[in-house]
Amino acid sequence: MALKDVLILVVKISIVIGGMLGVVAYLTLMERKVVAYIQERLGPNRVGPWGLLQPIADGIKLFFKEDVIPAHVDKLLYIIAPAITMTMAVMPFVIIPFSKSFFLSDINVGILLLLAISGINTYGVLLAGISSNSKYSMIGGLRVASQLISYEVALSLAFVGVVLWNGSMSLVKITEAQHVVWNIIPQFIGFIVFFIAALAELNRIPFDLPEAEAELVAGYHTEYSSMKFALFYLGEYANLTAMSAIITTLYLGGWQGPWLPGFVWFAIKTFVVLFVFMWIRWTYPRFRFDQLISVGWKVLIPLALLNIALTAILRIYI
Amino acid sequence: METILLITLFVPLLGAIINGVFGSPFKKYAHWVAVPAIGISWLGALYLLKFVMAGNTLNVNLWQWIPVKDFNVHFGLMLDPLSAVMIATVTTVSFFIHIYSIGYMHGDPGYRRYFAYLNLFVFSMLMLVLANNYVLLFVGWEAVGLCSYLLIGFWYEKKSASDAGKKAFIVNRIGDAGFILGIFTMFFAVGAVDYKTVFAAAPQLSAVIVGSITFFLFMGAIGKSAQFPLYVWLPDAMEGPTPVSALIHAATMVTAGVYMVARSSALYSAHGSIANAVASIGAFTAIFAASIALVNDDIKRVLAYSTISQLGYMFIGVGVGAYATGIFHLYTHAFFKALLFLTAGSVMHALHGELNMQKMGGLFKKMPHTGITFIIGALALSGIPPLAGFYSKDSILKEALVRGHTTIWWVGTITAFMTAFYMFRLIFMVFFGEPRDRELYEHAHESPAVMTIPLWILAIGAISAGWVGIGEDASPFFKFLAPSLHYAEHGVHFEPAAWQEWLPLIFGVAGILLAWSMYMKRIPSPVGMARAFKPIYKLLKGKYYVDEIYNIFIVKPIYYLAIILFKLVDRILIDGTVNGVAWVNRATGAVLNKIQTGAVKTYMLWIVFAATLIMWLQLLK
Amino acid sequence: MKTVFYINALFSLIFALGVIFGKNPLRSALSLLLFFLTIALDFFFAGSEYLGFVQIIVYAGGIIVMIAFVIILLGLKKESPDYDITVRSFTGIILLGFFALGVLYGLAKSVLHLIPKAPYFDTSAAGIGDALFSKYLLPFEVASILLLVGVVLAFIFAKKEV
Amino acid sequence: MLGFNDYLLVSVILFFVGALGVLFRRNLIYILMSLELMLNSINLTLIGLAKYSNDTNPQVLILLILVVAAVEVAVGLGLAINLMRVKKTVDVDLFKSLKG
Repeated sequence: MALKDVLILVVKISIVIGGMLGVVAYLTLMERKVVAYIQERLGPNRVGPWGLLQPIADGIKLFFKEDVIPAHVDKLLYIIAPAITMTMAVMPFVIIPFSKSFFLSDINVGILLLLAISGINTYGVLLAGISSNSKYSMIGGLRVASQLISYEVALSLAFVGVVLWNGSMSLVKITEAQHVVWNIIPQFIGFIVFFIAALAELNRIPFDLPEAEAELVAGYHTEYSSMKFALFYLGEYANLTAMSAIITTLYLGGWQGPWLPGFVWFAIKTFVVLFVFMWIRWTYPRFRFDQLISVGWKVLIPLALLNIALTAILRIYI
Repeated sequence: METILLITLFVPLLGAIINGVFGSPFKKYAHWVAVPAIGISWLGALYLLKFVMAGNTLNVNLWQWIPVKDFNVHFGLMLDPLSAVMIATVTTVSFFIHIYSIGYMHGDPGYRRYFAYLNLFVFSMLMLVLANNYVLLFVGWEAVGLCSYLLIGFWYEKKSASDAGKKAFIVNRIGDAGFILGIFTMFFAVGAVDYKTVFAAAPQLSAVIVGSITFFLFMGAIGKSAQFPLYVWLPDAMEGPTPVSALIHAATMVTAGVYMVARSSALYSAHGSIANAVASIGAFTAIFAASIALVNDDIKRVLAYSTISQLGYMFIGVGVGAYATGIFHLYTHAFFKALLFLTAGSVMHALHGELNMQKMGGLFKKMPHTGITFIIGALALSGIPPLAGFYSKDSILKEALVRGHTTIWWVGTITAFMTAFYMFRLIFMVFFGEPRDRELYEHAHESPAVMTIPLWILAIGAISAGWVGIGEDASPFFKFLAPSLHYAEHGVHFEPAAWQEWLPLIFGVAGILLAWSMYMKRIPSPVGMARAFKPIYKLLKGKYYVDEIYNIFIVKPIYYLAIILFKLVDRILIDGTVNGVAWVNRATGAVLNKIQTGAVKTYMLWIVFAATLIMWLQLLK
Repeated sequence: MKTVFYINALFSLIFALGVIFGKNPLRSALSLLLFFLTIALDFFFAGSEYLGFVQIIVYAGGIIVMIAFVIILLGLKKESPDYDITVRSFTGIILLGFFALGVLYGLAKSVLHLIPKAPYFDTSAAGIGDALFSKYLLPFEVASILLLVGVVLAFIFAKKEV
Repeated sequence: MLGFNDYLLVSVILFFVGALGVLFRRNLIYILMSLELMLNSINLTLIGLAKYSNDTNPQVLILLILVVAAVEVAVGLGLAINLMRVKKTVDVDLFKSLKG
C-alpha cells in the first residue's frame, strides 16, 4: 500500500469519526429540543443562540468532573466497559456507504460485520453492569444482555430478508440494488421487524428497561461518573446514529435520490429516522420485562421468518 | 372407453375408501355412498358390455407394476367378451344385493364397515376379472379372499363367525399356494405371465409343463370355488350376513375358479388329462354336496351345499371342454342363487335369525313375495323350463354326453334329481304345511319393499337369464363368448338319444314330486325313510364326517408336531441360545462396569489414551 | 505473514492460558472471548472473512454471553484455586504429551505435506452455501436437528421442576 | 513461508492447553470453556487445511463444529444450572452418581 493511499484512508477515517462525533454531540441537543417541542416548552436556550453551544458546555462540564472509581468495583472491567461501548458504536461506520464513492471500506460480508459488532456491543453494558458490583447495575446489565441477545435474533433474521432480496451481503451492493425501488416496499414486514428490534437494541423507549430510572436508578451506569459516563452517553447516541444509518442503507435506498448529491440524501434520510426514534421515545410507555421478551420471541421472530419465506417466494416468482 | 373402464373398476374402491376412511361422522348414511358407487359401476359395466357386443375389445397397460429384469408385470386391464359378461353379471347381482342390504343390515352397528367391505369386494372381483395377466388376477384373487374373510367374520364378537372367517382364509390359502406355484411354473416355462403371451406359447409347451401349470392353477380354483377336498369352508361361511352369502358365496367370488379355468382355456385345452380331472372332481363334488343337502336342516347350509354342487356342474362344463356352457351356468346361477340366498335372508329376517327348518312351516301366507320368489328360484335351480337353470344345466349335461363322458352325465343327472328334491323339501318345510313353532310363526312378517323389490328383479333375472342360451350350438350367448375361448378338437362325438336329452328334466320333476309326497303327504314319511336307511342317513347327517377326518388326519398331527417343535426346538434350542447370549453379555458387563467410575475425567483419559495409541500406530506403520 | 501469524498465535496462547488458569470465572470468560477473536483473526488471515464473522457472531454474540450469564446466575465469584492435582491428571498430562509428540513427529516427517490441492479456493458465503446445501445437505440437516434437540434439552434442564 | 505445518503446530498447542484445562479444573464452567478451546483449535486446523488444500469442505466442517459448540454450551450450561440447584456445587469430581 502506497503512502498516499494510507494518507487518504487516514483522512477519510478522520472525517468520518470527527463528523460522527459532532453529529452525536449535537444529537443530544436535538433530542432535548424535540422533547421540549413535544412537551410544548423551549428546551435549552441559554448557552449560545438557540442553545447551540449547549453540547460543548456539557462536554466541558463532564470533562472536568472528578472521575470517581468506587472501591468495590472490578477495576479492569469497570474501565474497559465504556470503551467497548464507544468503540463498537463507531465501528459500523467503517462499512456504511455515505455516498456513491465515499465509504471507508466495502467488504463482501458487510452485514455479518454489523451483526458481529452488535454481538460485541453487548459486552459493554454487560461488563459495566457486572463490574460495578451494585444491585441496580447488575440487574440492568443482565436485563440488557438478555434483551440484546433476544432481539439480535430478530435483527439477524430481518437482515436475511434483505440479503435474500438483494442477493448480496455487501452494503454498497445492497444500496445500488435499490435504485429502482427501496427495500422498504418489498421488505415491509422485514422493515417493521427491524425497526422494532432496533429500538430494543438501542435500549430506547418503549424498550428502555435496562436503564429504567424509576426502578433501577440509571441501570448499568449507575456507578459511572465523569468522562466514563459521558462515553456511555455518547455511545448510546452513536449507536442511535449508526442504527439510523443502517436503516437508511438497508431499507431507504441509502444515498440514492434525485437532484441532490448522494451525501445530502443520506443525511436527510438518516435524520428523518433519528427524528422518528425520538418521536417514539416521547410517545409510548415502557414495556414490562416479560412483555419485552415475549414480544421478541413470539411476535418478531415468527414475523421475521414469515418475511424470509415470503421473500424467498417472491424471489423465485418475480 | 378406457375412462369408462377405469370408472367401472375404481368407483367401488373409491366408495370403499370414502366409507372406510372418512365415513365415521355419517355412518347411518353409508349406503348413500356405497349404492351409487356400485350403481355407477353397474351402468359402466352394461355400457362396456354393449361396447364389446359391437365387436370391440380393449387391452390397456396402465403402468408398469413390477419391473424386475426379465420379469415384467403391467397393471394391465383386458376387456373381451368373457370379462364383459363377468363384469356385467357381477355388478348386476352386486347392485341388487347392495340395495337389499340397506334393509337387511338396517340398524347394525357395523353398517358403515359392512358397506365399505362390500364395495371393496366388488372392486376386487372386478380387478380379478379384468386383469390381463395372472399376477394381477392373483391380486384380485387374494383381495376377494381377504374380503370374504372380513365379511364372513363380520360379526366377529361371535366366536363361530370369527372361526368361520379364519377357516375360509386358511383353506383358501392352501389353494392359493398352488396358484402361486402355477404362476411360478408359468413364468419358468414361458417367461411371461400375461394372457396373450402365455396362450400363444401354450401349444408349443410340453405336456408335463402344461399339465403342471394347469394342475397348480386348478388347485387354486379348488380352494376358491369350494371343490371337493377344500370345500369345507363354504358351509361354515354362512356365519356371515346373508346378503354376503348371496354375493360372495353364491354369485360371484366362488365362481372365480370357474372363470379362471375358462380364461385359461388355451392351457386346459392343450392337455386333456387335467381337464378330465377337473370334470371328474366337478362331478364328484356335485353329487357329494347334493347328497349332504338332502338331509340338512339349516336353511342357509342347504343353499350352501347346493352352491357347492352347482359349482361342481360348472366345473363339469369347463372340464369337458365346453367352456362357454360353464360360464353360461355361472351366469344363470348367479341370478337364481343370489335370489335364493336373499329370500332365505328375508325368511331369517322375519324369524329373527332362526335358521332351523324344523321350526318353520306355513310361512307362505305370511310372506307371499318371499315365497313366490323363492319358488321361482328353486324352479330355476331344479332345471324346470323355461327358467334359467334348465338351459344352462341341460346344456352342460348334453355337452358332457356329446364329448363321451357318459359316467359324468349319469352323475349329473342323478344330482339333478337330488337338487330338485332338496330344494322342494326346503320349500315344503318352510313355506307350506303346519307351522311347527307357533311363536315364531306369529311374529313372522313380510320384509320391507327395499328388500322385496330386489327379490322381484332378481326373480325376473332367474326366469329370463337363460333365454340368451336358447338354440343349438349357435345360440347368441355362445357365439358372443367364442372369441375369448379356445376349444380342443374332441375326437369322440356321441349323438345323445332322445331319452337322454329328456332324462334330466324328468328326474328333476320326479324329485319335486317325491319331495311333495314325502313332506306334504307323508308317503313315505321322512322319519320312516330315515329309519329304513339309518346308516346312510347318519352318514349324510354327519356330512360324511369330512371335518372330523380332517381334524384327525391333518389338524391333530400338525398340532402335535407344533407342540413338539415348541417344547424341543423353541424352548430348548432357540430360547437357550438367546438366554445364553444374554447371560454372556451380563457376565461381561459385570466385569466391564468396573471401568465405569462415573468420573468424567477418567473417561476423557481413556479417550486421549486411545487417540494417542491410534496416532502412534499410524505413524510407526 | 508468518510473523503476524505467530504473533497472533502467541496472543491466542496467552488468552487460552488465561482461561484455564484464571481465578475469576468472569475474567476467564472474557479471556476466552479474546481467544475467540484471535482465532477469528486467523480466519481472516486465511482469507475466509465469512467464517471469521460467523465465528465472532456465534462465539462472542452467543456462547460467551451465555457463559457469562450462567456465571452471574450461579454467583460464581473469585474462588480459591480448584485445581485437580491427582495421579489421574498427571497421567493425562503424560498421555497428552505423547499425543503432542506424535503430532510433532508427524510434522518432522512431513507426512502431512501430501495434501492434494484443488485449483481454486472458494471462501465466499455463496461457495460455502453451495457445498452446505448440496454435498453436505445431510450433515446440515443433522446439525439442524442437533440444534433443535439442544434447544429442547436446555429448556428442560433449566426448568424449575425437573 | 506460512504453511499448513504452522497451523498444525499452533492448534496442537492450543488443543493441549484446552485438554489441560479439562484435566486440571474441577469447576464445570471451566471445563466447558476448556472444551471450547479444544474445539477452536480444531477449527484452526481446519482453516489451515482449507487454505492449503484450496478446499471448501473444511469450511463446511467448521460451520458444523460451530453448531456442535453452540449446542454443547447450551446443554452444558443447562446442566450446570440444574446441578447447582440440586447439588449446590459445580465441582465435577463430586458428580459420581453414574458409577457402574
